[in-house]
Amino acid sequence: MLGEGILKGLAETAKNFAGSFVDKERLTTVQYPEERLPLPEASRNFPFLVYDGPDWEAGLRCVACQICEKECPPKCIYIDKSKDKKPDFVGKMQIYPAKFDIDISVCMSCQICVEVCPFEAIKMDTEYELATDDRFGGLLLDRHQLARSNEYYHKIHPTEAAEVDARLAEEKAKAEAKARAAAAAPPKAAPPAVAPSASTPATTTAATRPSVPAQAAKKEEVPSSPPAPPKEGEAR
Amino acid sequence: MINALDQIFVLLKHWIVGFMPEALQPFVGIVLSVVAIVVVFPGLFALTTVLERKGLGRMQNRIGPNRTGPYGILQPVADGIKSLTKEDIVPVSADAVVHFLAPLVLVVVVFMGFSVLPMGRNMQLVDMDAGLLFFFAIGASTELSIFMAGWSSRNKYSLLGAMRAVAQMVSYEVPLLMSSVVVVMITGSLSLVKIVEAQNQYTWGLPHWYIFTPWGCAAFLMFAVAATAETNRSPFDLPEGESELVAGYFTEYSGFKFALFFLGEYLGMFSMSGLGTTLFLGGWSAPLAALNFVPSWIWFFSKVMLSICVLIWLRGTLPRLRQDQLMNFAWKFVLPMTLLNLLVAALWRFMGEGWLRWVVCSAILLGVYVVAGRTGMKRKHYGPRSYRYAE
Amino acid sequence: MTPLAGYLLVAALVFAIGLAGALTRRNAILVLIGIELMLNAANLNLIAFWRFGPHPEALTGVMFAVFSIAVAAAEAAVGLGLVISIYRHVRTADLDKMNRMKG
Amino acid sequence: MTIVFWILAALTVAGALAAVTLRNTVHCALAVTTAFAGLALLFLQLDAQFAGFAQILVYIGAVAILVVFAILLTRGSETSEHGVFSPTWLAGLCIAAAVFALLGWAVLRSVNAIPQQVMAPAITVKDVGNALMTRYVLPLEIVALLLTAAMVGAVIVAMHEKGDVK
Repeated sequence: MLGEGILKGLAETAKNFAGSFVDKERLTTVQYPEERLPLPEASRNFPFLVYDGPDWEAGLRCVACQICEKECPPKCIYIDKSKDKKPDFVGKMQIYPAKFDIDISVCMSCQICVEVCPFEAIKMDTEYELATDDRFGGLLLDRHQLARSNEYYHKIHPTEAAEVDARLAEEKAKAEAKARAAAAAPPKAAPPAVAPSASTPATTTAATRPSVPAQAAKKEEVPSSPPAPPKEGEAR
Repeated sequence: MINALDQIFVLLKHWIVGFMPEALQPFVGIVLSVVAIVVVFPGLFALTTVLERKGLGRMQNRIGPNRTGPYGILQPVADGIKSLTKEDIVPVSADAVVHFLAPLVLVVVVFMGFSVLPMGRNMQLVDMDAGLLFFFAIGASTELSIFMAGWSSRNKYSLLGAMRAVAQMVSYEVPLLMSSVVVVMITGSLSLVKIVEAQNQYTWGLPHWYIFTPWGCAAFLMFAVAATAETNRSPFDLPEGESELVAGYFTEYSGFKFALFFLGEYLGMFSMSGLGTTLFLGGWSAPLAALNFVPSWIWFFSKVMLSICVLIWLRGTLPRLRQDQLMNFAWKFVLPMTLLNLLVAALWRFMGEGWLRWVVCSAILLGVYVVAGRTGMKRKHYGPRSYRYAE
Repeated sequence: MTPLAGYLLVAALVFAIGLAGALTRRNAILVLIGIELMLNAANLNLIAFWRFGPHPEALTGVMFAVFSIAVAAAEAAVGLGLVISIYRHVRTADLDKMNRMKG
Repeated sequence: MTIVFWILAALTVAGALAAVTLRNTVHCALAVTTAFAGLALLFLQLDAQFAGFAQILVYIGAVAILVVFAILLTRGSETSEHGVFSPTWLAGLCIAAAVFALLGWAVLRSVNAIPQQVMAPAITVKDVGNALMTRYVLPLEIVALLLTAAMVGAVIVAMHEKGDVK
């Protein structure tokens, strides 16, 4: 009969209406500022720079190789190289970014900078409450504002950070073994042996790159790695 | 005491008017009544918005607004402040004068409809001889303000929304009138006060409301459908279908004018509910003779709010109709049924007292309803769409 | 001036304005509007005569006006239907351009 | 001759004047609605409740809507390049002025002859209904037939012709 469906529908909504008062399980709303859902581990929003150790300036992993600046699709990364050098995590002398700015209003959260970075220096943050009451100021974040500790990285992306740490530790161990071997064979030749490998970022890239697909079990890094080396080759 | 409570507003008005000089008294009396209407119904509007949002939320297993004030009851205040402080934008190409006039005309016209509704014993602004006719004449004028809004905005969505709204309102005005005419036939008066008085009688403690007769029940159902369409409520909310037309005819309105349209829409809903209550649900009369001690205006407003709740319930349940379904339903089903109902009401009138007329009238209405519902509203199965030029 | 004369003058004025509209406008719809105005002016006359006439209880004036309103509604419906139908043929609602018998 | 009458008369005449002089067709339609409303109020002022409400219901509720629909369907709101008045507008204006002069002269000449009932007639809507169903039942039926015929006719006239690809 005409109108049967309407009655059925009305009964259904009435059931929902009454049920929502009785059964708290029905209410799916999360009261946002007070309650929050845990973020999925793969969530990402805006890049940050990782540093090791207590001092953010000394511990920055970034060596100002400018690959991310070149790869960035909306060109929102601005890097100035430093004149002097400082030792990186393996102890090699590297230049460091004197200026590392990201324009937050331009960034599109594509994660390409993270994928191309050979030094695991830039990662994606999960912070999403970025609203301010200032419309035009504070859009260009400098390296101090971008710096986050490795512990923070472990907190937001535990699995990924553990992999990265393992990789870095392996690299460091390899470098140390190399240094030890160099020190053992010709005691005086150690500094020159280190120097060529550390002179350009590209050599380090070549050294690190192959280890990435071999080590990384994470699927998202595997497809992104093959296209990266040829590009670097062109850049050189 | 009970009588005083029932007539409290009337007495209050007389008391205030008593302070005025003789010459001003009729004028002040009218102003007081108008002020009461202009205060009470927007207040009811504020209440209804939060009720609607909470109710719809619960039907969708959500909580609804709960931030402003305890349980979100101050939400209408927040909405009001927001719409008052928002920038009032008039599109450059819009027809400024008509664009400005449209919301005003709508709200003024809708307010006028309340002037004939009896909201309690002796509580009506004017007891007009042709009250029902006045109500429909006023209701017909809202269409023009909607057209004005849609046309003056110079926006395709607005114009489409306005055309849809006007077409829909013109189509559903016919069944609306036809279903109300039945009541006039039986009562023998167009005055809404007389219609309520005719229903304010009791046999065995049960009221003589028209909804409790076969023709009254049928007329009430069709009146409800037509009134829902007339006030552009879901499921007949095609004129402002958000998924198709942004906001329909008031797309280009912002700030306070938008709020006026919103107010006009809800006031239209109230006046339609009030009219339905007056015609079929006994107006201000109590549902049981034993409950007559409760003031009459409480009954009127609780009936109106009850019908508003049903409208909200319907909105939470039914999906929007398509334009052709809407028109087919109006012209091919509701209108013939109202015409049949006219005949049934005449039959009822002339068959005299007794159980026979109940059986005959119910049988005719139910039989035709079932048959017409089976054949007339048969679901059409549309094949894949074909294009004449695109392929 | 008596009240009736006032109403009759207003009706005459509205009638003349309607006539002027019907005679001077190009658009067919506006010509129809002019005709509607003339009919309305006549209605006002009828009702004014009924109100101030000798036998208001006979209701002749009001009845005439009510029937005239009904007929005017029918006239408007058919007239506007014709305008739309002509517009489909000649793509204009301009009366000066509808000067051909050939469809 | 109350002040209400003058206000309503001014409203009606202003609406009618605007309706025939404005350039934009939709504005004309809205202005004519004002004139209709003014006339309806004049009817009400003349104690003809039923006629007044019927006027609002039919003219504002239906005819004005029909007119704006027709305007939009014929793209009438676009002002034509030849101007909105016909070439023979002067002649038309003269005829209208002559008609008004004649009517006005007739009214003013007979001002003393026309009747002056001042008492408001005690006519209710019920009386109108009774009269419609008794004395005027034949005209009522004829009007009903006319309206039906007009409706069918309007639908047929405005209907797409078969094979008309537009």
